[in-house]
Amino acid sequence: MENEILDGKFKVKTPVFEGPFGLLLRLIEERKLFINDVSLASVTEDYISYVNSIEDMPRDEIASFISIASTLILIKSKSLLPGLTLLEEEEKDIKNLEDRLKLYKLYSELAIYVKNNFGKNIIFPALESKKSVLVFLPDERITKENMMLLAQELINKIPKKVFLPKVEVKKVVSIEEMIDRLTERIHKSLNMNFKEFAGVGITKEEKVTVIVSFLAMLELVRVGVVHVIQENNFEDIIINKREEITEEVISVIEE
Amino acid sequence: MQLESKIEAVLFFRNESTSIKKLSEILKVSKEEIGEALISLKQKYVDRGIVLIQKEDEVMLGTASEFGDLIEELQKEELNKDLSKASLETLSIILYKNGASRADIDYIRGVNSSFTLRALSVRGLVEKVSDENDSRRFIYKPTFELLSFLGVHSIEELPEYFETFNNLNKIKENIEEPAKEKDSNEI
Amino acid sequence: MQLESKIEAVLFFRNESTSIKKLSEILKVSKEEIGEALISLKQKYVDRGIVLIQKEDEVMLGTASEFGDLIEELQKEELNKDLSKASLETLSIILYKNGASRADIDYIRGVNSSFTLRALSVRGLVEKVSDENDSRRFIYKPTFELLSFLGVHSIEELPEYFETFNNLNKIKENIEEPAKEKDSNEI
Repeated sequence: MENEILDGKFKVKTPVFEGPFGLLLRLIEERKLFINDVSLASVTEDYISYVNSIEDMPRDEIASFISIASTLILIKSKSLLPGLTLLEEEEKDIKNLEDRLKLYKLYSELAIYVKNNFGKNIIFPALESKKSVLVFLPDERITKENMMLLAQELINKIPKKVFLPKVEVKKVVSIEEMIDRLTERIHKSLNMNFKEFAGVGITKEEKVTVIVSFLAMLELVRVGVVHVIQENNFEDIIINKREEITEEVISVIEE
Repeated sequence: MQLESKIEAVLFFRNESTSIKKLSEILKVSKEEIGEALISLKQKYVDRGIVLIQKEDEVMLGTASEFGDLIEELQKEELNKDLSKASLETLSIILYKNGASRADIDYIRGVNSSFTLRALSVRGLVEKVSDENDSRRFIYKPTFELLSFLGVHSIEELPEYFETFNNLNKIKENIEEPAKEKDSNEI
Repeated sequence: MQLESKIEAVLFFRNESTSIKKLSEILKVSKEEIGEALISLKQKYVDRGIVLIQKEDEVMLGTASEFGDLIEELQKEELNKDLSKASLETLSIILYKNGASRADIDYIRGVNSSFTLRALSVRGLVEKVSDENDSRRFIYKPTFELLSFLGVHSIEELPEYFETFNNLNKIKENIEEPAKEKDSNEI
């Protein structure tokens, strides 16, 4: 069943337009993982580089992708840095993301039934009877003025072309801002200046590189390639062999 | 068995008197088979609210005559009911666009207008005609009676007609674009 | 006995969805009696050309879904059977939750659904109604048109309908409901 909706539509690396959950679900299912914090952390880089590669997408759509990206980065950072304390709101976002994704998966699978049955065996109502008595029964409210006012009211009621989802736009406006915010956020709680290590991002691409390098560095810390000393949560992190690390990290990113 | 049910479905849907010849064409069986099926169908309708009425070669479904009073009351009620705001809105679109398809009206109102159109037709305010350009489409037009009730000889005499007509026609373009973009990209 | 036939006559004549309340007013019997008569009427329609479809406390008559192809050929107006991926997702939420607010739908889909909802409303597949529990909120519900297009007599006939409730409860145990803020973008 699942393959039907996946087949053709969600092919790997195809720049198909889809919502953030469709993309996330695809990345997780490609890896044959269940939906949880571990699998979400493992698809974070792919998700971010996909979002970074999107062009020609309406602003409100991009906003919904970015809002999810920032939650993913938090999940990733948390999984790599157990010492990182999250705000209550951040914890809530993380917990909700998992649940929302499960709900999305459930409904997108049910959507297959809708797709398969829609228009297949239609139940038709009877046509309008043609023999009905021909009468003319107007209403005193049908006047030239009322008709004009109603038509003009309809014209004014028409929604404007672009809808901006208020909530999500308020949270994040661009991927640059999101990354700035998170960099600042993680930097503060770790008291570590990784700008020195990964360079200062100015353009959108550079900023994305900063965060991706940072995540990659943390990954290396986790697997023990790099030795990081952090005495206390809020003290400086001392990274050993800084020169070499930079090269290693760069080669990881390039892969 | 099956044939009776098929006839029943066809008659119910068409909701008008239908010849046995027409039924035999639609269902691709002989007129004799239709005739036999009609006999057993009639028996099924004994003591029901719907009856099968046959007049020579023509058949149709109707309400049982014993409920005549009930139906008459319903008919009166339908005609005396006040027109809803939705119906009046729909009527204003039909007037100011000088005839509109259901799809046009639905687009402008943002909701489906089947029932409101029906209420307007029943009262003789609008009439449904085939679109000259596309026979599969229907256009709802104001009736002559409606125009004379409004005291105009032609649609153009309605207040601010040309401006409103243009604005209504612009709406469709505005709404259609983003909706289409979404559909084609997401499939 | 008689009551069933009367209901049948009323539904056939009105040719539109009718609430149980309305039927009880027209026929001057209690809603419970109407409910019972509807159950036996439904049984009479087994293996026939006409079916009774029910949505919450509204009912209407239609042609049996197994003759869908046959009737479709008689249908002159063009039917739109295309649904975008966004529409499919939105419909499955509205169907399997039996009504959902725009905030619910946006929350589950992770994207803004305004345009999709408008397009579905225009096609008459969903309708916007006031929330019974909170009149400031709106809920999008499945329409008869949607059930008819899916060929089901009631929403419970959808595949996996009851199983979905169980699955949902499993997920819901620890879920945060979406912020209940007023839909400012509501159309």
